[in-house]
Amino acid sequence: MIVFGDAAEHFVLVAAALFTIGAVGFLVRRNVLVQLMSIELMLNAANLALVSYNRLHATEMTGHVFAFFVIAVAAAEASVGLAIALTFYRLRSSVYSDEADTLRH
Amino acid sequence: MTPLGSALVGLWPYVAAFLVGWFVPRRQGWAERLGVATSALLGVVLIVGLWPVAPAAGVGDDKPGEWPHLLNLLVFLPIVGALGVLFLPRQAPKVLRAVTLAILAGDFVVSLWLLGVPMTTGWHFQYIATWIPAFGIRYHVAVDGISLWLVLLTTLTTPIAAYVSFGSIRRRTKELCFAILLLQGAMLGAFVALDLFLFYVFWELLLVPMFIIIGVWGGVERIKASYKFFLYTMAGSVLMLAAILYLVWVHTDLVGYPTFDYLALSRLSLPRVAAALCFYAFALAFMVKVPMFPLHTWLPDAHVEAPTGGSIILAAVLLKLGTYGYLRFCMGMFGGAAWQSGATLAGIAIGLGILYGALVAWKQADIKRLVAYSSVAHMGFAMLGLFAGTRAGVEGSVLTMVNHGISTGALFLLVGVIYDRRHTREVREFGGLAKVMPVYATIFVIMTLSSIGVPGTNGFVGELMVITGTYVSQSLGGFAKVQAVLAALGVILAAVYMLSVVERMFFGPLTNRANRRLPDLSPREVIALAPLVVLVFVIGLFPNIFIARMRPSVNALLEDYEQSWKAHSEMPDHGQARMRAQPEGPRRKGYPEPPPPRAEPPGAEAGREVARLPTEEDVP
Amino acid sequence: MTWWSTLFAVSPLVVVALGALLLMLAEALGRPAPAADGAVVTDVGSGRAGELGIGSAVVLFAGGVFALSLWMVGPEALPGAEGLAPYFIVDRFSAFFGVMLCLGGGLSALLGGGYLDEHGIDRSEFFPLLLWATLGAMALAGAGDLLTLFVALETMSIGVYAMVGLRRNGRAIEAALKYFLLGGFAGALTLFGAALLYGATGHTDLAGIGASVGTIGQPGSTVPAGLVLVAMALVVSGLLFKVAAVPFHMWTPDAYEGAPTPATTFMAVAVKCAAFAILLRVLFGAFADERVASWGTGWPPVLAVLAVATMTVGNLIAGRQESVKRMLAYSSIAHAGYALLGVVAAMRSGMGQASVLFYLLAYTVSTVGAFGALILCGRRGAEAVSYEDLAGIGRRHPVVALAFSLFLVSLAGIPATAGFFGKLGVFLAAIDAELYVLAVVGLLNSFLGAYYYLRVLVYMYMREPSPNAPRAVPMRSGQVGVAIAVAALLVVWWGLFPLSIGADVTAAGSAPMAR
Amino acid sequence: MSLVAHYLPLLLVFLVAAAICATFWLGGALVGRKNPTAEKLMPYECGNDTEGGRGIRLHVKFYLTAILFVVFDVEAVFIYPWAVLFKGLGWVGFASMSAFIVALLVALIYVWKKGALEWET
Repeated sequence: MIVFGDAAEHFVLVAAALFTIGAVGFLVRRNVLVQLMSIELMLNAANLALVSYNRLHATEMTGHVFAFFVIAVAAAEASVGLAIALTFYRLRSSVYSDEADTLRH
Repeated sequence: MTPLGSALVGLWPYVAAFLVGWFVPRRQGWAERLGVATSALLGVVLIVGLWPVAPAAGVGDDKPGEWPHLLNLLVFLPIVGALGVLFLPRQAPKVLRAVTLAILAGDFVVSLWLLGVPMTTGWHFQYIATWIPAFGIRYHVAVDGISLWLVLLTTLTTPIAAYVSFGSIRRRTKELCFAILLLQGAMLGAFVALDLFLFYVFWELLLVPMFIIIGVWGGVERIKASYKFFLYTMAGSVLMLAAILYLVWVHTDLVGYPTFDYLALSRLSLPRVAAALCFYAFALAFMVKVPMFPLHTWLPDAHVEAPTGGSIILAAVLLKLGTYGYLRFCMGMFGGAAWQSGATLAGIAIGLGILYGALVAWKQADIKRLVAYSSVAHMGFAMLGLFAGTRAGVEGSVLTMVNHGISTGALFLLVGVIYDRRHTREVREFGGLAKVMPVYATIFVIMTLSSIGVPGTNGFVGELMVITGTYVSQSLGGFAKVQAVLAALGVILAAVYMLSVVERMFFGPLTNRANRRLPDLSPREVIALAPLVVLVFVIGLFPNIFIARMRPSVNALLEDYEQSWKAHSEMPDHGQARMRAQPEGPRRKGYPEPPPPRAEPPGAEAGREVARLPTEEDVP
Repeated sequence: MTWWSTLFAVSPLVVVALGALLLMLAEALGRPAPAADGAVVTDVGSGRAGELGIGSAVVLFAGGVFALSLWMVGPEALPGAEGLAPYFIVDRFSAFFGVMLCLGGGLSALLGGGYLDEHGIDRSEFFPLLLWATLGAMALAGAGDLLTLFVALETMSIGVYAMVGLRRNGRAIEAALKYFLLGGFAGALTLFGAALLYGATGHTDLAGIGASVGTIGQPGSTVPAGLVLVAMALVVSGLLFKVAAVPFHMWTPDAYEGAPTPATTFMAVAVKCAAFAILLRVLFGAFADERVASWGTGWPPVLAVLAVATMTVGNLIAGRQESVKRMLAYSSIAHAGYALLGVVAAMRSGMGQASVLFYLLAYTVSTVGAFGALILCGRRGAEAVSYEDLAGIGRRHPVVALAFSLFLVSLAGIPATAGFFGKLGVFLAAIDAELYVLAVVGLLNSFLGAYYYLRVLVYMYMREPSPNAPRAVPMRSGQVGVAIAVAALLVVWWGLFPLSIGADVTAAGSAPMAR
Repeated sequence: MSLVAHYLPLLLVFLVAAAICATFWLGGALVGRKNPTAEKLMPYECGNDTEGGRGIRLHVKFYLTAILFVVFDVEAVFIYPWAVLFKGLGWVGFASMSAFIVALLVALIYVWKKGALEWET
């Protein structure tokens, strides 16, 4: 059952689990901050997958470099997201995304 | 004798007609006299000038004296005029009206030129310019003996409609002028286009101004009516576009280059199933316009809500686009499928068009709605003639189209006249109108007789020809005779409902006090109606003027129709399409020539065929 | 001289980036000192949106001119352009999108210049955000590697998230929040898909992935097919979020409605076009192998279903909207459906990609024009939102009404406008690919669409404003006027002579999608 | 035995992870006994009695600064590898990194001039 003949498999499995937890969390929870965290979790799961896959394709460092970029982008995204969430909280006194329903009519 | 003297002698019939027209109306003002006199003059001019002296059936490829830009002028004069009107000041409605009428009159005069050449077999005043060469789209216009009459009908009725509209519509004159001119250009374009793409463009283009005319100046329910009008037509034309694209694709497959040219595409023989599908896609688009049951429900609403001028154009011209489209495109390109479906469709045209239309019309309390349903019945006749596919049937059908344009257009105008005075169209509001409005009553009765088809009027000739054409039809099979009889029943029904409404409106005691002081027709209305009255009798008494000019074209069309039916019956249900041979002679003119061999497209990889959007270099 | 030619190859990006930096400095240094009332970010108006709008439009049009000159010179002839591959592919495809995105972005900037001041929104960071987002979009169109794909995608998206939430009111922030959450989720999906692709094939460049995918099923191949399929699904789903295809369209109406109109325009135009560009690159660069790209298996049948669902749902719901902006949002969903139809057709028809490009081009100019006209239909401080607001515009503002009609007619796909040829090309491609049913469905949908576009015309020309509505002084703005005029010109020009750019579109569409 | 089957474990893990999420989440909601008292609902604050409302707000400046810190801090991640390979990358690397830092600098100026770094007002 060991696909790659290497311990990379286990890390990838962990990454997949993290990703699933993030995705489920994003879909299930309605707290904006938790949703934000779930997205971060998904991104980090991808990072973990990238880095561990790099073991398989060890001739180059592509996976690691990719992960670096993802970290930077994730930070930028998180900051914009936090800013939006904050403003939302200030205007609505709520952090629940299902209270964002005024646009529906 | 001096030249002037001889000219005067030569002109005596016209002078006499004018004088008779001048002195016949008693106790009328000069304007009415002038109108009647001019109409009489016009009638004589029509009869004398148009009497076919030379046999028109000759075949000539070179047609000297045909100015190639005539149709361009005809189509683009109103369109350019419409754009020009946009730059005129809104505050000067008189100028706007005058300019619009001048343009429309000019267009009419230009269109008279079409009568000046013998309508031999083939295409006349043909003009071809490349437009989007890579798709095989060309600007290709021409008339033959069939479209000729529809073009003339358009150029005649639109100015009348505009003239009438200017009398009753006082707001947003600028938009009205723009819409009418654009509509005129689009309608003429649709009648003369021989490129399917060009036809489609004009066909869609004319929706917008008509939509605006109904929606802006219409009655209470105008917006609903204008939507209905637009969406019904659009739904049909979308399917037509699909069929057009399919045809172009098949052509490209077979011949190697795309073309939208009608003459080229009409040579395609599709496998039977594909042909039937394409036929119905086209036929649906046209039957919505005609309209044929059960696609007719937009028509009464549109007619009732439209302003008088809009109703006139709608009845006189727009509906003809449906029958014309069926004649030109369905019969011309899918002759086999049309032949096959003819019997069924003829049944629908009779049962649900002529008879149902007549019965529903009978029950209407609103005069305008009644005339609208009578339209359904009349157009049923026009379609029946086409489905019959015989010479008498098709000629009668074309004549019926013109007749319907004249008499129903006039009836709508007359209904508009009474509506302007009383602001109601209920039949029971009226009675004994003949006493207070004698001229109005006279013209109404004339138009009614024409609509019923009394001998001596235009309606008689058209309907008689359609019925005889149906009677002898081969393609309708065993039921042809029954169908002819049933159609004749429709004429009787028409007499019943039209005469009953005339009786209730004009004769009997003048009961309603509100009708006591109604003024008779104004000079404006007389001038608008006069040419139509003249035409009723000219067509009714001298139909040969019209039929002789359309006969060569109808013959050629029916020849193609039969050939295409033969080819169709040899085709398999599914499989490869093929091209029929090019017809010889003048009808051949205007075919696209095959393109020069095309260079290998850049970027084509070895082993993989790279199709691509065509470019300017692929000029066929 | 390779160095210079390399610089020239990326000059559109460089110009936009430098312009964005300069604009940021100008915006920050040129503004008045922060107010003393303790607000960290002041909301006191400086009214400089006009200048900044023109400035960013100039920058973007300059970028467009560089992209155009790159096109003229021919990217394939440039030495040194190859060196950037696969991270940024310099080819006719990316140059074409460079021109298109700069055009869309520049026109949106002009709209912004007119709009922000008029509505008293003093948030001039709109313009740097717009420039950076356009840069991201341009980089996205040229991305030949999953790394640049992700970075460019996020650069574009993050800018747009902020643009949506530009106004500090509940609706705008709500729109931004929704867009951000779903966009972030989509980005994470794409990224995880990318990670799995990397694991499965050992490549992050699309060409390498394409080659590896091609070996699936051959003896000696180590590429796991299941993983590739999962990864493909994740990546493509993420991109479909950005093009707003059903079922990933939920954010669209809210985000479009809550955002300030110029930002809506940018989203509808640049974001969607760039997303389609990268969708084409991914599908035909990495997943063009017939094992994953034939009618029987792989993405085409799925995308075909999504295309039909997208256009149908978009058109049906658009007809039921009471807000014009929301209607345009749903209509943009429907348009994504038509373009997807072209993408599906491109599987079998060589003209499919070109048809998508032309469709996007026509859609870009028509949409910019429509939103621009909508802006001009509003009045100071009160946007025209509902159909009622448009009542009587035909009389009050005849030129704008006429232009609006033109753009709507183009969006509806009525002949003699660019939009018609856009649709025509897509349907022809579908027929060429023998997807007759899809072509007919598309045509019927274009009929559905006519209804709600027509409704705007009805309100503009046939309804009178309700008597108690405030007497509106129609808005006038030179910048918006210019943007509308440019868009109208292009709509008519391409509507009458579509093949004036036919060869260009074909050349752009037939470039290999990955190297 | 196709390659798809090799990825069965992956699928299983996906499922297991989802199941664990669901179990804890649903389990807590269903099984847990709920008899809340005022005492229990009080936020836990290291054994001390709570002081003040739980909705105390930190000033928005803290968030702003934190966000800015994260953004600028993370950029350092690109400078490390460059520094390690400084010699190997040569002038091209230097030029690239300079451009990067100039861009960061512009961003810093932007933030500064926008007033986001003002603490005392």
